Amino acid sequence: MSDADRSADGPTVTIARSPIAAPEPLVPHRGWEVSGRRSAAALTITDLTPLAKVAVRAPMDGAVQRALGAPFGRAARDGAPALDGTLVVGSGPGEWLVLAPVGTAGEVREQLAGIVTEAGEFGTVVDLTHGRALLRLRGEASADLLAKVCAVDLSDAVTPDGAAFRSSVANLVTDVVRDDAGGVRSYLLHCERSSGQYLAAALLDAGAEFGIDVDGFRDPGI
Amino acid sequence: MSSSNNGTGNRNGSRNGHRPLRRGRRYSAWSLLQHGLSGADWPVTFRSHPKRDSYDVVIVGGGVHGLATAYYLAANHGIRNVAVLEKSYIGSGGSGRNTAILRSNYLTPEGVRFYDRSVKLYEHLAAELNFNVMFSQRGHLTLAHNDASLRTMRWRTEVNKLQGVDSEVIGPDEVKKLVPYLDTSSTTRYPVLGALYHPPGGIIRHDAVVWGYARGADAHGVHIHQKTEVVGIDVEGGRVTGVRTDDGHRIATPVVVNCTAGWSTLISDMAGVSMPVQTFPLQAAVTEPVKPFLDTVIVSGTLHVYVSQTDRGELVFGASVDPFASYSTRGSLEFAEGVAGHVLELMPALSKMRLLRQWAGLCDMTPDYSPIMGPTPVGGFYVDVGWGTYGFKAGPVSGEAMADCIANERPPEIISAFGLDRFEAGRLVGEKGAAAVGH
Amino acid sequence: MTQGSTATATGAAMRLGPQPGEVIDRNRTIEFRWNGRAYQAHPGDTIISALAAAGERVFSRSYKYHRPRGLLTADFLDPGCQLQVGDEPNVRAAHRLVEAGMDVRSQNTWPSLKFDVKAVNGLAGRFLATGFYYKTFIKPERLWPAYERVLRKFVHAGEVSPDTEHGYYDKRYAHPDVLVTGGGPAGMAAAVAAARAGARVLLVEEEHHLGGHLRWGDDTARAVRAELAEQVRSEPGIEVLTDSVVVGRYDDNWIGVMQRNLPHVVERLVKVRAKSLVVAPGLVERPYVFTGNDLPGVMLSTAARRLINLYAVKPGERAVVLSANPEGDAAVADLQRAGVEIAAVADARRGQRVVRARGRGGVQSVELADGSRIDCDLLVTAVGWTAPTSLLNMAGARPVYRPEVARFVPDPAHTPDGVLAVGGIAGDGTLDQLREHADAVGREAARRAAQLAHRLHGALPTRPRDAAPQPAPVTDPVPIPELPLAEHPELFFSTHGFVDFSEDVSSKDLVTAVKEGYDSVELVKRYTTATMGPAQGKLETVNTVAIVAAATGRSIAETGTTTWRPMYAPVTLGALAGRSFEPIRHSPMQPWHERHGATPLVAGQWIRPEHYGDPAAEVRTVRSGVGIIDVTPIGKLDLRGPDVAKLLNLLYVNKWSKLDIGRVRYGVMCADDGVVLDDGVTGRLGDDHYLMSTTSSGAATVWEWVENWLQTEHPDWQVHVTPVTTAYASINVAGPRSRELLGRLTEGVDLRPEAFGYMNVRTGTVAGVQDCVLWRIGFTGELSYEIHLPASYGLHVWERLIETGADLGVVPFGVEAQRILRLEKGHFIVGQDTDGLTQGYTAGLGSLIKLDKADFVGKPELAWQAERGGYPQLVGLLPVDGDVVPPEASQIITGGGHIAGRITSSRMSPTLGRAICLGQVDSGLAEAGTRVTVRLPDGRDVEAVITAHHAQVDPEGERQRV
Amino acid sequence: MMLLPCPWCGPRNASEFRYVGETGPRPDPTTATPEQWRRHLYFHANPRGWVRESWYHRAGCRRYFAAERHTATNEVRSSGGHS
Repeated sequence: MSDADRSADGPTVTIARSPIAAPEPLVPHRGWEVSGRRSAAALTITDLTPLAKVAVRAPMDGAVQRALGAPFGRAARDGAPALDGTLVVGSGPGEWLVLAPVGTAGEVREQLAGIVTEAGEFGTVVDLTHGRALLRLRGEASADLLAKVCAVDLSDAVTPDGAAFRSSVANLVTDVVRDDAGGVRSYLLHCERSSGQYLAAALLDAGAEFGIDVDGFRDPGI
Repeated sequence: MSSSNNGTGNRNGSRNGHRPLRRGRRYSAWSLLQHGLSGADWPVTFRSHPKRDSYDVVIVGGGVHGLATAYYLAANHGIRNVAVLEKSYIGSGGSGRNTAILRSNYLTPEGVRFYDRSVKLYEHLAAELNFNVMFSQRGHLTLAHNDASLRTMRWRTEVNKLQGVDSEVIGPDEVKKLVPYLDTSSTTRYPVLGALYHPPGGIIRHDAVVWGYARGADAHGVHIHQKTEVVGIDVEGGRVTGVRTDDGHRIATPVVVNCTAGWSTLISDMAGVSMPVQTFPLQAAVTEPVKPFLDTVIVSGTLHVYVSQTDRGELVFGASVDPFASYSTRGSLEFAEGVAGHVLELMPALSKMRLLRQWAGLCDMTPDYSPIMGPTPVGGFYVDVGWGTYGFKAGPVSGEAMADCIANERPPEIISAFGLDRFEAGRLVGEKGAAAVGH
Repeated sequence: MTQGSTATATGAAMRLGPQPGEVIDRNRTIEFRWNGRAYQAHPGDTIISALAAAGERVFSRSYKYHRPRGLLTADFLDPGCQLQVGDEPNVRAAHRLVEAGMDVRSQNTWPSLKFDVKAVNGLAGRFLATGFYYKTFIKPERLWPAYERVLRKFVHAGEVSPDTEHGYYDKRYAHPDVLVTGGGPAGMAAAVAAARAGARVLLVEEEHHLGGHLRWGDDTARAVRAELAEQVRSEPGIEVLTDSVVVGRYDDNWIGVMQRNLPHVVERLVKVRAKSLVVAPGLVERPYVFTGNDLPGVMLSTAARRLINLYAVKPGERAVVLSANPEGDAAVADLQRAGVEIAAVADARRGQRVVRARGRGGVQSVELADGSRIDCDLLVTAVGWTAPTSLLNMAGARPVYRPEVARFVPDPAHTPDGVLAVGGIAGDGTLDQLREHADAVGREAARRAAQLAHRLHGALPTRPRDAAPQPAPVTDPVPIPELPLAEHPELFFSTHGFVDFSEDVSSKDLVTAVKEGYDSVELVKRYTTATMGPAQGKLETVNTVAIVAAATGRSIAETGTTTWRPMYAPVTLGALAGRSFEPIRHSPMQPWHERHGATPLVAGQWIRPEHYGDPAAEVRTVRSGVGIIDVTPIGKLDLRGPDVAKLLNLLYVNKWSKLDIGRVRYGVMCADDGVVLDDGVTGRLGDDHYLMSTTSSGAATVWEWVENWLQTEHPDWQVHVTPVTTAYASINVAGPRSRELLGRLTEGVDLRPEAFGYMNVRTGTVAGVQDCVLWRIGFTGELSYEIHLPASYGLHVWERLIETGADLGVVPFGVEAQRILRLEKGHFIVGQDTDGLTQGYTAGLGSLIKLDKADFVGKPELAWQAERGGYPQLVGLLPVDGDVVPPEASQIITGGGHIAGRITSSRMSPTLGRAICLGQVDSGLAEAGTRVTVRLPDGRDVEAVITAHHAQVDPEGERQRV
Repeated sequence: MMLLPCPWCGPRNASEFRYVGETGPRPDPTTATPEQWRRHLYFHANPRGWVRESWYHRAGCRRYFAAERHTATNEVRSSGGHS
């Protein structure tokens, strides 16, 4: 979008952008500029950066963990009742990342703060919506693709559905969640926002032999 | 200290029954021709001897440092009743595992002076030892890929020039002229912004240096005991009295010199001297030969790689030390992957060359990337250790300085900055700044 | 050189009729070029089999003596069959399959393969003996470089082209339970057994087809091959990689596999973490050492059998066979069947020996030990085997020599649990015995893998907590039958001949080396270079050891082998490098910078704008109006918890107990050796909430360092640290009109100086974006605000600042302008104005360091530094001639060229119109007003004066406080 | 490549970790002599054998932990919390 396209007057409309270049067509979605491209390929990559992402820190194996429902290493959708529609990822020992629909970060943060307070433990909540880039790989070949850039064993014996781990992906520290969708193998990957474009490009390159394609953003919740 | 040795008296025991050596048979084109025509055998280069019960000096470690120390003790100071104890074969440690790069373009004045002396000794070593060590002064380039390393190159250059050492910072175009295979375009991930060019640097035949010193030391009466491991050092009343070896010998001696790399902590521990040293593997690798296309030595500190091409056409690669301390010399796949990736960043046309062999040596790293040389709190126990990744470059000057230190019982000026006491005194050497762009 | 377009394609003079085991496709013919002439081949042919079929027998010239060399092993190892193919050097032409249009050339020949001028070296051979380099060219010293240039011309190898494209190479990881290296009968049987026991198996075969030696065997052998191959095919748990080779085994069964036959990529390195490794490389046939053993026409029995059975190529017309084993006998039968006349069979088991081969350009006759001389064009030798134990050695096993079988055998007692051996490397026996052994080993490998998996996977956090526990694996080891070792006569050499064909090292050279005192096998290797060539010792090592043993009077067992090191097979740099994975980082404003002509600066992983055309103009605009800079890479740590102040007091040299909410403070961190580590400002946003900034390059280090203090020294402190560097886009709005610009876009923050003073922090809305953090700080020395805003809105806010400030003349400025501004202001940069030994007081931090704090990191060393005095100091300097900017790193010298300091930063100041510097100087020179001499890189000396402040512009700091 | 058993994540490639090295207790900064302090900073046991050392799981859980490793074989026999 060139500078000339902008109007100097009129109310300020804030536009949020993912760090990952989006293929045409660009469409607005709840204040974000996202790709409206649709792909029917067997292996796809989707930029989910607009989703809300809130980090929680609290003692491992304590009341907060019980409320969130996901221990370290696992992701869960059936966490606290207040967190309906979210995916709670046990991303570190005493560390969680809660993924939620676009635009809900504020509510989720408050709900989580409530959980922490109720637990009576030393815990903190930080909104990282703008701090992380988030991608979904979807397709049976997604494990073969990941096996080109990640040294962790992707077999069911080690990382079954619901597994969450942090490791090096294409030489970048990346959080990976095995999150099969509709019986199809799928992975969520998130990394520091500033390296999002790098990670997406590396995955597209590694996926070329499997016919990977970009599927634009849809708001399926999480 | 004076020599108690009878000099040349015991030289007649040559195993093959040749006439006694006079500093060995001279090597020359003429003698080569004579031998070619007559078919006669060459004399033994270095002999084995039975162990004596005592020596004036016992040197632990039969690499270039130990052998050079022995050679200069005999040649410069007349101290000939010297034994070099080597647990494997001579040159089997760092001396035979390094990438044979020589240079003197260090960062600190004391470092530059020291290594410059070493390069000077190397330049005349073939003639001194009558053994062609094939010192090939084809120039040494340290590439800068960012402002910070370019600044360090300039720093080194300016210090070098003030010490009379030939160094200059050159631009990408001049670099390209010296190394046409290098990708000097500005669009690479690590563009070449310039380089520290050091014409006296180059490569040498590392084994030949070991054998040349061994032959020279042998000719002066030094005993070289291979396959002899030191298992204990006797200390009485704060002074060294002898060493014990794995074949059950006890050798009495007032002076023990620790000239080991990779094992310096273990040997010093035997004398009760603790060390500010951590041992790390340093890996290297060699490719199959191709027709020579690379004259200069290329180093990139940012990419942690150095490359040279031998007279046999092989490319020799090295990198920084392994990421964790270890006594393992097994080598790693990550090293091979990393070095190949970085070489191709620099010279993308080499992707079809093949890596043939990789190996590792041990480096004793000190907190300030500078050696530890001279006496220790234990009387008669000297160290010449902590060489990090620079040991081979310093072989001749270390031998010369350690011999001086032992003969005169005090460290000569050229190594005065490198004493063991500097760590507790908080007087670290400033070479730390240049270490990131080493080799 | 003749152009092939005019030459007739050369046909197949030596091609036999169809053979039962052949791998060529006779129905198709392809054309390629050899030294400029066109040749024909069938798909499935190797380059060498096609050339041999056409009657060619000389493929290269040797290293030192330029002797003609032909086929020896007819496989990957063949030392005389390394050729240049297009721009690829040293291609193993007896392994590489012909492709249509290949341009194949011989290496190391001048002017041609048939007439090689350097062959005169052969005449001079007696003078080029062992170690001749070391013995000559010593004096005069000045001539050595000239000699060396000549030596380099003689290098025996192919060429690399500077135009070679870096192809698409690739990598992947694999986690099989069992990795089997070698797809011969034992490897296949072991793979099948392991798979049937439930293991996931990766089976790797170096050749193009599974089967090993069965492929060139008799009908029975081929039938067994077909049966085993079918079993492999029908096991879904087995993945087969052919034309692939295991290059090395590293710690914890980390194994590199080079895969070569892929559609999408040139080559792929598979990095395997195997739970069990089954080593099944078979045996390598050993050449025999005798005079003339390198003549074209002398070949191993396996080479002759491969040529006949796989490629239907007749190896010669009239043959002598030296046989010590059944393989040699089988070669006799194959040769007869192929119509080769058998002139003589010398049976080594009955003491017969070959002592010499004669001929020019190829074998013409052979002499036996009994003095008989037989005319022939082919000599086939079958004198024994070498076990290629490299992978076992890499796993720590030392092979032991067994004289009764004339080979080194692995010692299973010294092999780790995860490594097992099958097939020829483990022992001999009938095919049934080998299969039975491999079957048991395969099952045992699967059992051990399952045990290890149980141990490793049991407690993984990624497995569901409520999942059924994995079944306990079988614990009883599978009984493994003993493999017999077949007796074999010890045959290594009869007369002097070549030991290392690629290095041109003869047995005479080895003996000479021993006599000269190089009397251990390692010294002999280094002195002669035997075993150091491209075959990596697989052909040469045992003969070398045998000859050294004979020369020293020691046994072969006492002599021992040299160390086998990775690579097991040479591997391309392209495959090792794979795709380049070098993460880079961009700020949200990067698209704008690119559109507006920013010159990119690579700063670690970040790509940043260095300037937008004219950095000096950017500086002037900041000093007079307003500029904005993208400072997103500044490290940011979100600190929360009741103990943050304690943490800050520990990490910074200054005091933090009394920082009010809404205030920011500058701090410096030193390590425990007192050396300056990092600096930055930290602000207090709430009761228990702080935001810390670090240098861009120090962000990761400081975070890990903070975690280290918290986790290991103070695990009881309640602090949570979250790195938020890229959660915020950071923009510094700087210049006298920055308040005015920001005022137009900011809501909820009172920007008036009395409400929002210097060194304060506020949160509010900027350009409609909520939750922005605004710091009023002044790295540039001007009134300025650093805005940290939610990163997704970075581009939006940046563009709004540019648009809104158009009438104020707002410009973007880059890193270079910032460096100048900060130098004018005298702020030092950690790592540029300080180095790895610069302690706090040297950096001029005396007023900041609070030695009265109970403890902080680095305190003892800093206290001793203060007490000691006499340290170098960071100072401001003004060159007397203000037009001369001494380049950074210029040395400050005193009489006699003694170094007394250096310039650490220098620029022409656009504000002052003169050169300004920071530098470190010895303590005696640090006094304001001292004149020092600066040696410029061009050798000139200039004078500079030490100034009272580091800052040359507004040292009192009035401009930033307005 | 050595497999390092992270007490939190399980066995991972050594390349995911940053080596911290032998660590001893920090001497009391108020009473340590320069010699004691610098011995703490600079000296190491550096044994050829078993050593207790500290690692940081940089690409994983970001936890510091101690492990006992044999410096010649790289075998790791135990790992656990820090100290």
